Amino acid sequence: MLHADTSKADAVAASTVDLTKIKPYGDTLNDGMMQLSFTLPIPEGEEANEAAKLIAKKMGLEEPAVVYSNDLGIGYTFFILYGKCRHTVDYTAIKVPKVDVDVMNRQQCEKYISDNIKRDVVIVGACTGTDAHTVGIDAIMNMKGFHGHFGLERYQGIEAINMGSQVSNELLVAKAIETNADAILVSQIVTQKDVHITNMTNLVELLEAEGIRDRVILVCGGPRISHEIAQELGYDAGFGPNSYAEDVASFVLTEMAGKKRKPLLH
Amino acid sequence: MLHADTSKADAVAASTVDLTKIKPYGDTLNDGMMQLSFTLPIPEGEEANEAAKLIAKKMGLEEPAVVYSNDLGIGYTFFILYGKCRHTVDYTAIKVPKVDVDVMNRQQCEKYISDNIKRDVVIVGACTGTDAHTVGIDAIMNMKGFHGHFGLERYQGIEAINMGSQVSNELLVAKAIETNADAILVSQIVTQKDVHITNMTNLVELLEAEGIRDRVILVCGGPRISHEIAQELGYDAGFGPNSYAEDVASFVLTEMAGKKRKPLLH
Amino acid sequence: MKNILNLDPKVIENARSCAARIAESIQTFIDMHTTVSIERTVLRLLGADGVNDVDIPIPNIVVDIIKDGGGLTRGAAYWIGNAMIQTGLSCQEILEKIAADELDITKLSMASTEKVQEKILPLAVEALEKIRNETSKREQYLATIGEGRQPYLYVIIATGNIYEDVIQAQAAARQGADIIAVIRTTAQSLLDYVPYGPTTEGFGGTYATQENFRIMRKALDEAGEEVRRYIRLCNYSSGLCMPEIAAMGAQERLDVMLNDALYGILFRDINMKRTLVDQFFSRLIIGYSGIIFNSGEDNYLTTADAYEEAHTVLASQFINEQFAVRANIKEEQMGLGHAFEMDPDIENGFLYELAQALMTREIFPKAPLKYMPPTKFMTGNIFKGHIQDALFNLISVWSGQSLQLLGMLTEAIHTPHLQDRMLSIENAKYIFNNARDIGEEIEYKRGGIIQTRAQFVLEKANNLLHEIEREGLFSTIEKGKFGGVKRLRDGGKGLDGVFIKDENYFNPFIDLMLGGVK
Amino acid sequence: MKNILNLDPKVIENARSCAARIAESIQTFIDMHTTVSIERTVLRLLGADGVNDVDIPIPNIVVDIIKDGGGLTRGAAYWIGNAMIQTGLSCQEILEKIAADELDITKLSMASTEKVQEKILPLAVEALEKIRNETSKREQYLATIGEGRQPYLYVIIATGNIYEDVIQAQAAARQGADIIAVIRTTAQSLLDYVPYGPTTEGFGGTYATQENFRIMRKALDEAGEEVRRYIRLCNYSSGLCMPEIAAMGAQERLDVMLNDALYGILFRDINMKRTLVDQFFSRLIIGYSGIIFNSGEDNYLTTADAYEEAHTVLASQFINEQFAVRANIKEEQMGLGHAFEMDPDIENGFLYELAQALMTREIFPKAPLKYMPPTKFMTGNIFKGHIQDALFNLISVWSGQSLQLLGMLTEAIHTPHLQDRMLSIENAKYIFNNARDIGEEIEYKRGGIIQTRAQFVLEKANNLLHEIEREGLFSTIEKGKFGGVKRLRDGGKGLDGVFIKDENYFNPFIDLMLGGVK
Ligand code: B12
Ligand code: B12
Ligand SMILES: Cc1ncc(COP(=O)(O)O)c(C=O)c1O
Ligand SMILES: Cc1ncc(COP(=O)(O)O)c(C=O)c1O
Repeated sequence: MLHADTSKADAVAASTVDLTKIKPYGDTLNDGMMQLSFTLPIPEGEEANEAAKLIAKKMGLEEPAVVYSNDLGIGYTFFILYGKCRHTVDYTAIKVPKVDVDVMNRQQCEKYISDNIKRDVVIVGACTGTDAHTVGIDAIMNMKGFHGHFGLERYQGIEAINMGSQVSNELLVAKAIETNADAILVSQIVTQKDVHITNMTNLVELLEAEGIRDRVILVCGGPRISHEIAQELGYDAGFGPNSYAEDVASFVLTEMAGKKRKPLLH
Repeated sequence: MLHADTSKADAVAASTVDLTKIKPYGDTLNDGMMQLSFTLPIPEGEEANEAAKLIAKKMGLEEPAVVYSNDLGIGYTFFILYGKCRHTVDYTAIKVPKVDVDVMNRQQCEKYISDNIKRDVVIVGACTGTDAHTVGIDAIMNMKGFHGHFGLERYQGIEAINMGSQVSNELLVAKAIETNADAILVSQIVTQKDVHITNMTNLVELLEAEGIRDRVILVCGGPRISHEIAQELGYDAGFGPNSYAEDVASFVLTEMAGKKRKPLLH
Repeated sequence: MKNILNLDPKVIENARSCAARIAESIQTFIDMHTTVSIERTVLRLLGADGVNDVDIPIPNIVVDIIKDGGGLTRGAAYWIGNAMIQTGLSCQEILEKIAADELDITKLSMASTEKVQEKILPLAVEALEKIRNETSKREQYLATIGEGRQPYLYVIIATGNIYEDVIQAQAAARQGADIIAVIRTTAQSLLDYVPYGPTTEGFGGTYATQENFRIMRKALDEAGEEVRRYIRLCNYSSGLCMPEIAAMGAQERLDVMLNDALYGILFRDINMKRTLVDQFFSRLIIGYSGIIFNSGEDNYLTTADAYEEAHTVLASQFINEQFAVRANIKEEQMGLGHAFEMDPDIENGFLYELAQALMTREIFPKAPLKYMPPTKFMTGNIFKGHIQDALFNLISVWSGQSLQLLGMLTEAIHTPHLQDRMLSIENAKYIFNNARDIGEEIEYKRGGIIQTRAQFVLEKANNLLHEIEREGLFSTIEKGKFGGVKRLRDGGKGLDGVFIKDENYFNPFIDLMLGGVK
Repeated sequence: MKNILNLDPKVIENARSCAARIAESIQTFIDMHTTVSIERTVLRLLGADGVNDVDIPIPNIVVDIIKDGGGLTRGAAYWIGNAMIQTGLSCQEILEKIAADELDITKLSMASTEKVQEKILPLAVEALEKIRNETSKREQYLATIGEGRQPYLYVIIATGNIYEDVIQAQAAARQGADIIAVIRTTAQSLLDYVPYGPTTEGFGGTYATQENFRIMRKALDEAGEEVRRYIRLCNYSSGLCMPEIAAMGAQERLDVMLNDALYGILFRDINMKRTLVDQFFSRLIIGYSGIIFNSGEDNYLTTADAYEEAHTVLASQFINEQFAVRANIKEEQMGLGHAFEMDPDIENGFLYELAQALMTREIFPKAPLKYMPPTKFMTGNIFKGHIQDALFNLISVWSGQSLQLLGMLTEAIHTPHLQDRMLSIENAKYIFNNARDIGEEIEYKRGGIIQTRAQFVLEKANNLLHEIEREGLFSTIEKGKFGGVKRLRDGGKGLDGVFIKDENYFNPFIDLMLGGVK
């Protein structure tokens, strides 16, 4: 009667992760637990909860539980649901394309220019299309920089021209040609209805039409930009959230030193 | 140049819902938008984000976007992700088993007893097993009730015996026999590791072993109980969150009047 | 709330009178000018509407003709009135003929200004009467079905499709919203015309068109009757068509309009002369029609630091107040803007935000202050975002804000989804009710963090105002004092639409509305 | 914080002395009794550990033998000491022989109490020295690596598997937690023995075993050294083995223990005599070893209404304080419990919660108050839950609470997942930092909602205490005054383990610890 019903026999260390088959973790390895929230265009009620669970099951969630549901005022219902994901992913097989460069700090960049490039580097940047968000491009280009990281304007040996926001691709290309730019920086913050894709593709087409795509280093950035997407669109590099001037400068300088490009003007 | 590029031609009313193919709604019908959060047992980084997106893709989410990720301190990563679900559900085909009874209020229940049953109805209830949560069963049985709905004790013609919490199934069955109960109410709040399933199954087995399963109305309730699960476990009805005494009373009384059961004692 | 922060009334007075002088000096400039957009507005008020067969709005066609004929400096009203006299046709008939290219009104012989005034005045009075009808409808609604309690729950709708907008707006009303702001599609502010008809495509917002206003107004009236609470409608009187949209808003009974020249200058690179002149006429309309305007100071804090630059917000509020006074706007319609935008990592940031909000309320006691949510420091972490919004809501009910633009947990991700809006309304309702009377309950330590901060910000704002007075508003903007953004006085969009008025310039509405004809 | 609520010091004094009389009258009862669990504790302190081949713990075997031999009323220490004298064996050897069924210590001839005392005292002193070593280790850690700032971030871990618990506890420490409470498996409190060894299966918690304590203590020391912050460990000295677990906690350097007879009576239906007697001895140990105890008043509000029954919490805190005083516990170790449990729909509920928290702080100025999060009104709506927790955190930093048991957004759903805990720590860190000094900044309107509420609750608590004094604590509980739960004095579990002490009863630890031997 007094037997302690603990299982000393199983008193083994918590099992180790199999990286080829990772699964969500709630409070036990591989329990698969996930939280979801979503809305369905059907009225609140038990049938609605059932519909929510069916969706979850189709997604591969086992034991889906609707923990909250609420009418949204127009016969639609909001759900919070927990369930156990049965899918696994092979983490060891994942390869993410990344900007492949050793990041130098400002001083190192400046030294790199005087050692390897031996002339001023011209960089033109803008937030293009109808996008009016300048904070991102300013963070990269303006003197002040961002989070204590100075912007490109501050770098000796770099001439940084920030055209601001709502700049048309035509104007940007014209400015690049006018200043004989080595690199063009494009910022895109608004991504609704994929406006950024259309706009960024258009810039590449313009540069190609002018026959100068391979004479400039073309870089884009923004909170929803990744290096992967940048490459898909034909850019040389893409920078996401929390990028700093030194990341971009390091890339541009290394790239310039590596491939000798024909300058835009001569 | 001044052309208003609005599309008057498409100025049709927002499309109507096809109930045979419902999909999550973000801000446009059938956009499929869902929010997820979960943890993966892999270190923060771009590969982790990619793994999160791969899981989402396997779940049938298109354009998955990791909008936030954060190290959890032990080389695991927390993600918040949005994506567009491609699954649909046929809402019109959903049938949820429900306690099938016209709910009467207290006065109607009392009248029903004096009109149809013509004797006192005995109901025994408890929160069983190791579960110590009495608030739920108290809400149903005690005088005071819950949210302004009086409990069964208050009903004329009902003798309500609330045995409290941590009651063993053996004790509950013994009490039911002793009091010649018409119905047994079981509350189960703790559901961790499915203790409630084990415990509730055990009660049915006990009643069957005693040969009295069909002589009592067996009802369960709790925040994770549904009528469906109750029926699967061999109960006559199950009540979830926000149930009140009148729901249970209506069910028990109608059931008693319907099927004439042999009393436990005689 | 009586001097709970121990602010020096003399400093407030000093700042206010300094702002008055700043506004007055710009007013002199304003009074000398008109713009294409003002003249199009005059035409709209006189009944111009619709587009021609290539979708050019009638007001644009007419104004362009007058401009090309070199007549804009006399005012469009003169040319219409003159045409009526010369042709004997009605105003509507004339507009139709111009659109059909059957009449060039700049080529007719010219009556005297007095004659024209006589002809136009009845039409103008009639136009204002229509607006007053809408104003009465609003008053009637308020008197019958009533309204929500302040702080009003103010949410945005931004699907891009007016019909989808309607669904979401009605949902929001049922969930508890008091004000629905239909966000305008990206960059409409840069269009020098107002699109026409109902629209179903926009980026991050829906076109502001008169038909869209009408559709939404009707939907909200229905919803309001259902929930027994008048639901206010908000849109933007801002950008190159600022006064035209104000007129549309007045005609369609909008209740709140974002209206701030400074916003356009700094954040849309609209020419400062153009938009300051436009702003005056739009504010006249807004004031006349009982609309609450919202100024855009909150935006400064998205580019400048909210802790460091708090005083620029206050200085701008003082100036905006004085511009409003000059346009005959009542204090009760001055929705001065400010925001909860400090870095959430600041120790005691909550106290600084509280100080700012209490101070603003104390300095503008009757103004229906518009309080904007955290946006800049919102991240993809929707859980943390939701509590940032909760603190914002707490400060709002505490300091007695009026228009609470609800924060969305998904601010850094997408324009609000249906469920995001529900959660944000729930957030505000919970906090407002749970801390309803906190403002009445609490006093502030003399010389404590809160009082000291408020006094400091007021002092700095006063200094800035004096600097602006010395420097002139135009130069101040050129130096980047607001929002850290520099704009040149002859730069930006729309300067070519500004004209110096003739001595014979005629615009019936200015006097009528300034006179406050009721 | 000096009388910011304008509470009447005389009422506080009156309530406190009344509680002292209530505790004193129970103390008379306590002093006359011992229990099986107390005697097992004595054995544990003297070195009894381990289980026999059918998993029965040695302390249980020995006490059962003494009890069956009718000797428990003299105290287990007597029988061990006597056996040492009679057999010449060491204490350990005797315990081993009993376990192996090779010796019946109740059948030996009996030495005088004095002789036995002489034999046992050195062992008891040595046992306490071991505990003091742990206490010094704690002090040393605090002096070297330091600790987090108050309110401490206190989180629960409840995987049921000690090794999984360790992973999550270390994660929590790295995320910023200051205190880790390992939740105990469902219903362990009803076991009249303490399980043995490391365990990997539990329901909604992990077994409290000495080995599990050791494993977790080691893990937290490691984590603490890494994050340069001492991480406190918490478990339950509660249920039928209350004093035994206190002893284990003292030996394994636990820092915080939930310990409250009232909780066991009301929520676990443990017999009131049994657990009050047990509580005294467990508190002696707790006090001696520098552990902070946590009382369980917060639980009342899960069954009773937090607004209506707020005064019962305060009354119980006064009583718990007096019980602690009688067990020689310093104020700095009195983690009196209370909670943020009012219905979130109450208008001005935030003000009432604030009043309660400020009042508690003011009445128990040095106590490391334990503040419990919203649980009862948490729902499956994790988003709303997260902001309920945010308001709770705000009140905590505002009113200077000490141990902040962090609310979890998933409270109504499951025991915390790894990510839930991270979000709750993030919530607390944000609010604590962002409103750090708010308590210093703010004063309360005389006669306002907050002051009036605090005065009212104090007054009612004082009345209740006087009623309890008249009625007796046992009858008060029988009437259901606490948490709305009625319990009979001879009902519940464990009464059969209570014994009236002999005049020769011997327990070396009571005097040693009461004397405060250091
Ligand atoms: C500030 C702000 C504004 C300000 C902009 C002021 C200004 N001059 O920039 C104002 C108030 C004017 C504004 C207006 C609008 N905004 Co806005 N705004 C924001 C807000 C709050 C912060 C953006 C920001 O400044 N982030 C800080 C910077 C430093 O981060 P960042 O841009 O990501 O930049 C970093 C990296 O991405 C990278 N990077 C960025 N660009 C580049 C370029 C290169 C070359 C490189 C290497 C790196 C790089 O480096 C930077 C530093 O690390 C966001 C919400 C949020 N919290 O994110 C919404 C947000 C971006 N806005 C939004 C919208 C829709 C609008 C409007 C279109 C709304 C409307 N219909 O009126 C308008 C119109 C503007 C327009 N046409 O673009 C949406 C976009 C939705 C989407 N995904 O498409 C957001 C997400 C808000 C929302 N939930 O609706 N906005
Ligand atoms: C109050 C409470 C306690 C109190 C209980 C006091 C008491 N005497 O009841 C105390 C503090 C003692 C407690 C302790 C524990 N609790 Co507790 N507790 C809660 C809490 C906060 C509220 C539950 C409640 O009272 N709800 C209100 C009632 C009215 O709702 P209800 O039970 O759902 O009942 C309604 C319906 O379900 C239905 N219903 C219920 N029963 C029945 C029966 C019938 C026949 C019918 C018809 C209808 C019906 O009708 C009711 C009215 O509408 C929940 C969290 C939460 N917010 O839900 C956690 C929670 C239930 N507890 C939990 C746990 C794990 C524990 C412990 C086991 C923790 C531990 N390891 O120590 C302990 C031990 C208790 C035990 N062995 O059971 C978990 C359960 C997790 C799970 N799903 O398994 C929860 C969800 C918290 C959490 N996130 O961890 N708890
Ligand atoms: C005064 C004002 N006008 C307009 C806007 C935004 O609209 P747009 O930039 O499309 O004019 C804002 C944005 O917050 C504003 O504050
Ligand atoms: C004092 C006290 N002891 C114990 C517990 C819970 O543990 P159990 O019921 O398993 O003893 C609590 C719960 O909050 C408590 O407050």
